[in-house]
Amino acid sequence: MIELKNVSKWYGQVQVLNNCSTRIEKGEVVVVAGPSGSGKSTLIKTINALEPFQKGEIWVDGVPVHDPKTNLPKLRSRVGMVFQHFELFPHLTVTENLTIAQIKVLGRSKSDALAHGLKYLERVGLLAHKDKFPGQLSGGQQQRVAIARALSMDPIVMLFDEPTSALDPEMVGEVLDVMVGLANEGMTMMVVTHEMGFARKVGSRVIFMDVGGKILEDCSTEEFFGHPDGRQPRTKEFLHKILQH
Amino acid sequence: MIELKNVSKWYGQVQVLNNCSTRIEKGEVVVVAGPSGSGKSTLIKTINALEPFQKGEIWVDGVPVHDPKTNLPKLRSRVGMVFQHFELFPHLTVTENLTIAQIKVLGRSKSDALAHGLKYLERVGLLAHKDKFPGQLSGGQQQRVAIARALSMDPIVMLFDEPTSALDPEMVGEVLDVMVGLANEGMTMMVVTHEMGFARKVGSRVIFMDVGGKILEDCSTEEFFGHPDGRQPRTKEFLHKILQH
Amino acid sequence: QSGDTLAKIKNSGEVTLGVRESSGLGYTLGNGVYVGFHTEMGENIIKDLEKTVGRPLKIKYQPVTSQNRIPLVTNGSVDLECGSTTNNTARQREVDFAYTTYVEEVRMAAKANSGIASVADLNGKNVAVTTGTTSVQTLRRNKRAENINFREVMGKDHADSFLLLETGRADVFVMDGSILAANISKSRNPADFKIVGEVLNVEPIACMLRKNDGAFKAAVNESIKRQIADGTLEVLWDKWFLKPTPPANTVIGLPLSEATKAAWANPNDKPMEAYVID
Amino acid sequence: MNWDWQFFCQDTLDMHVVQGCFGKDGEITYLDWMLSAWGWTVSVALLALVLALVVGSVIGILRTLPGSRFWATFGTTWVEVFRNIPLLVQIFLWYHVLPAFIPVLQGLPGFVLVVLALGFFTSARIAEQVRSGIEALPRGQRYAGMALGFTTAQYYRYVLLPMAYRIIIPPLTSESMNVFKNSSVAFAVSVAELTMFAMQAQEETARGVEVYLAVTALYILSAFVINRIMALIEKRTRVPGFIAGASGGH
Amino acid sequence: MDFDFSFYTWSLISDYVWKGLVFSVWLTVIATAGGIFFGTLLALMRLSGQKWLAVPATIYVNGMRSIPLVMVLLWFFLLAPIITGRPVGAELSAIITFIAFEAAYFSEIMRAGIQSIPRGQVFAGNALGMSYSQNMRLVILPQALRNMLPVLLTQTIILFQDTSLVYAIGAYDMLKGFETAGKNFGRPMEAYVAAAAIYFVICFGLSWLVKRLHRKIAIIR
Ligand SMILES: Nc1ncnc2c1ncn2[C@@H]1O[C@H](COP(=O)(O)OP(=O)(O)OP(=O)(O)O)[C@@H](O)[C@H]1O
Ligand SMILES: Nc1ncnc2c1ncn2[C@@H]1O[C@H](COP(=O)(O)OP(=O)(O)OP(=O)(O)O)[C@@H](O)[C@H]1O
Ligand SMILES: [Mg+2]
Ligand SMILES: [Mg+2]
Repeated sequence: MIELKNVSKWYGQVQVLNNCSTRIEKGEVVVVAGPSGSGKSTLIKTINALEPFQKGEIWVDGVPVHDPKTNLPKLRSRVGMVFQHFELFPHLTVTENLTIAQIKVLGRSKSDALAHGLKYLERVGLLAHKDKFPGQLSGGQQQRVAIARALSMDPIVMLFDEPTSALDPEMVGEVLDVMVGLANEGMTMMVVTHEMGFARKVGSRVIFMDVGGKILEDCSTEEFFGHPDGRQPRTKEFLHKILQH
Repeated sequence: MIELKNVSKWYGQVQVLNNCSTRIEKGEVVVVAGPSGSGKSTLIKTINALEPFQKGEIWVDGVPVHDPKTNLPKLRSRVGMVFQHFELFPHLTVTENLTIAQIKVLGRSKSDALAHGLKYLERVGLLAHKDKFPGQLSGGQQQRVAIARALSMDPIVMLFDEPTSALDPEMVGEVLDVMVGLANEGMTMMVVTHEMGFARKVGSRVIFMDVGGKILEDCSTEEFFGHPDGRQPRTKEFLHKILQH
Repeated sequence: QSGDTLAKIKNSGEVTLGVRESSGLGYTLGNGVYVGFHTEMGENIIKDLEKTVGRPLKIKYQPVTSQNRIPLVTNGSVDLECGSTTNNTARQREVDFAYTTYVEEVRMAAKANSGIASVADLNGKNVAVTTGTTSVQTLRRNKRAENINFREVMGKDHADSFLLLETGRADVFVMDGSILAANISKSRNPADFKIVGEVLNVEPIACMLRKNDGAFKAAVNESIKRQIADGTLEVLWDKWFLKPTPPANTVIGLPLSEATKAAWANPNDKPMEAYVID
Repeated sequence: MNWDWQFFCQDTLDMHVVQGCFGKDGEITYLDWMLSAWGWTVSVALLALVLALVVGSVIGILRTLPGSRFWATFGTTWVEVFRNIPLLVQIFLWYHVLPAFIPVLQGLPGFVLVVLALGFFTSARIAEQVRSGIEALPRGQRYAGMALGFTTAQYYRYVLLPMAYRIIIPPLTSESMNVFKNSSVAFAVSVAELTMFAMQAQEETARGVEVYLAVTALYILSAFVINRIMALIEKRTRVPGFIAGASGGH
Repeated sequence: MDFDFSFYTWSLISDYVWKGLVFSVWLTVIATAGGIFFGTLLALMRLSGQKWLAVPATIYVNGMRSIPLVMVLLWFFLLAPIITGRPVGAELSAIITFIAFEAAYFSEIMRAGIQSIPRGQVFAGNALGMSYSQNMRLVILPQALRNMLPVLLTQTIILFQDTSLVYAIGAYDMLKGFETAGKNFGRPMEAYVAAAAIYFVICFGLSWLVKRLHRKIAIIR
């Protein structure tokens, strides 16, 4: 489904991705972890070419992302993405947020888009809020709308960039619940997160990155959590810190 | 040390503190928890009169905060406060951040203030960074400087408002470590936090607030965590949610 | 930019007439209506031009200021400017002038009870003059020649300068006689002011046109000669200086001067420098 | 278009060409005159700018003070009055109308009046900038200052204003350039600055295009110099590791 | 000083002021619309990251902002006929000059507005498959406009006041109307006081209206 081959990226002189390679199969849930600044966000943004990269190849469902001739908007419309700060469009209502890209990008009719969008809004339990503006919702609700927005484009894969780290602790649960549901239904997912509970529960694989943009670990969840001795020292230090208190 | 008697506060029509009363003795570490918007920040801000309140009385070390004749700047200089977003002064170096209030408010000489400030900077493990600007430090480092800044005023009590919730997970630990150290040395502390691990470890009491600004629970840490059955339904729901994943 | 203006207006059927919005010889009544001695004379000239080119001409009025009138004529925006432009040698290098149709005498206006009667009385006084006029230069020359010490106060336009006199910020207002007369006549109490003193300068005023366009200049001059000869100009003088004028129906009361009479008697386009002040 | 720049070397009285273009013993060339006019432009603009900065800061601060309705209303009124009437009209009111009610103004020279008028006009805009600069700071900064025991004056002085000014340097730069351009209204009250020079000199020399070109160049030069000075200030006061005003996402 | 209020009459207003007022308002509206349009283009050029677009735009914007408007007006009015070979009327000159001049100012406002939108919004639009222009039209510019509304207003008020500078090219605006009336009737003071009052009422009314509008369409955060 997704394949990265020796992807490297620099900001000016600074290397932020260093020869990253990995494969994600249909139905897998891959958790990406690592310290701040290690390039987790950058990595998943290269997958739908939100960030350009200078070296290597990325294939999404057979489409070469690195090829300058690829129609990137079209590719992106097939990859769902959820951001740390939700990034709902604050000047549009929830319904408009759900339908605008369906109408303008996929060319769906207004009524089709609406029906489709509301279906997913219901799925995340927010149908009652369809006419509100994002600013009138709590953080957890906004993130659920953002997930519904991505889903209503019928993506083949969903990318999540720290979807819960900007939320009040009480609201983390409601968003994770939606994500667990998606995973259980077989959606292909790549999730940057520090929620090790979530990783344990539904992750099929863990990718651990270190500062400098290197993939330090890429193994199954059982392997990652079950055999701490097999891990790199940096990984152990990190896990120790975030699980300490 | 601190006593609140029937404190109520309104923003316009909306009541955000509802008849709150409690006492904090010297050396106690009181953890304040509760859902977002329940008035936790407001409650601790009333203690050093950063937020005015309309009804009730607050006494800090025998000084009546509610009395319009009280010299509030003087009172505040004796109460240390640490904020969620650190609120270091970005245009001043770490050293200047530590000394400016000592010099301008307490009237200390420059060299006294410097010696005093650097002592606390060393205590939080950041002496090497004394000439940097806040923007050049990581979040965890900034928060530790903020704690040193508050401490260098020699406060009789320290107030913390979600000191770790704006931090990267990896950095939460270093700040909590400093706070645990303080608590163990006998500092009187009032801490708004969702870190239940910290509450369990060093808290002597837990105050739980609900939306509307009411204190639902006010009991010892053992009682709070040890006897879930004795808790209000709202408290149980909250604890369930934030401990779930 | 020299060219054949006659051919141009014949082609387009339009003449752009440069007019003034507030001077003694031409002003506006608002709403795009322009009137005054020179304005009306300019309209007469264009009527005569209709015969020359053999077709009716539409007049487009372009208000000009002393800052932009010369560039507008040279760049072709204005075909004929009949406002209150002094014919002098510096300008003759840029533009041509038709026959002199009005000879301006620079004088001073003062409060009637001020006791000021000549330039010699100006020691230690404030003298108002309007920015962007030749009177400033005149004043500067007088100042140095007579060795009198006075302060110049520059008004941004004539109304402003007159206000300086009215409110006491200035003791006299030095300017073209026609402008002084017009401002006094419109003031609240015309009797409070009078025009005093010697003639400080004499300036021939003429319509301005593009340089090196002999045919056009000849046609304009032909019309002016006609207007002098058949008395049209004298009637216009009467109408604009001796009878009530719109909008307030005040009478300016400026009799036809000897200098202007002389210019009419012997049509010429001599520059200011050729006039001697006695 | 045929250029002729020689008139700059001419004497302003008898129009003869002066050797070296700068007049000696009593002679004043058009070049001398233009440079002195530039001096007046710069003086008016700088003094008005200082006045505007002081008054604008005070008014801007008044509008952000906690719990002072009277002063907030006063500040709002000030801003609305001085920004909603065109500058040229305000100058006229200062020069001709106000002295009818406040006789002392009658005695003030045009220079002082125009500095006042231009200064107050600009102060209304600077007040808005100062206010938005202060309001752009996180509320926590105010709290942090208070919590350390600073008095209101102290936390404005040491905490809020240093950052607020840094944030508003870009609009302040534009406003400073505007003051130079707007100082041209001083001609209306008899200050012999560049615009008055342009109006008068083109009348006397009939070389309008050249005069305007020279004057435009001096205005651009003035605005450019003030722009560079502000850029230097911006650079010198830049806080390391902190992008003032920019709130970047992740 | 006694003020003569009998000077204000309806016929005076309709004869002298009305035409100028209409012109001032009309010029303001056109120059604001045109200025925002071209200003947005300039802002996009500066933000494009393409040197060949950004550098000319930057030079244009900074150059325009250094020249007094009245000089720009005069220059265009005087030079345009020489370039085009035929006279350009005062009104048309005023419109073109104002749009060109205001575009420089509006571009700075729009640039600030666009930059104030979190980068994440750009990513979000792109991630949904929107093209650059769709993203600008549907996501970024609507937010930038809303955020910048108060600043756009201030600039529009300045613009409305600056329309009086068209005196330099002989166009007839509201202030000119008052001045002419004041001159024709020998009552300049009364004319200026009236002008001050009318300007104040219009500008203040405008800012009040926009404040209300802003409250209505401001983004709920
Ligand atoms: N636009 C940019 N210009 C320059 N450097 C950048 C830019 N964006 C990111 N970086 C740098 O690239 C590196 C990787 O950033 P990235 O956001 O991918 O990290 P991350 O692992 O997602 O961190 P976090 O947990 O803080 O979100 C960091 O060192 C960051 O400073
Ligand atoms: N300046 C203000 N004006 C009006 N209402 C306010 C203001 N500040 C806070 N409130 C309201 O007061 C209530 C209590 O706010 P407070 O910040 O004390 O909550 P909190 O418990 O600290 O929440 P959080 O966990 O989100 O920090 C909330 O409903 C909030 O919306
Ligand atoms: Mg990230
Ligand atoms: Mg809070």
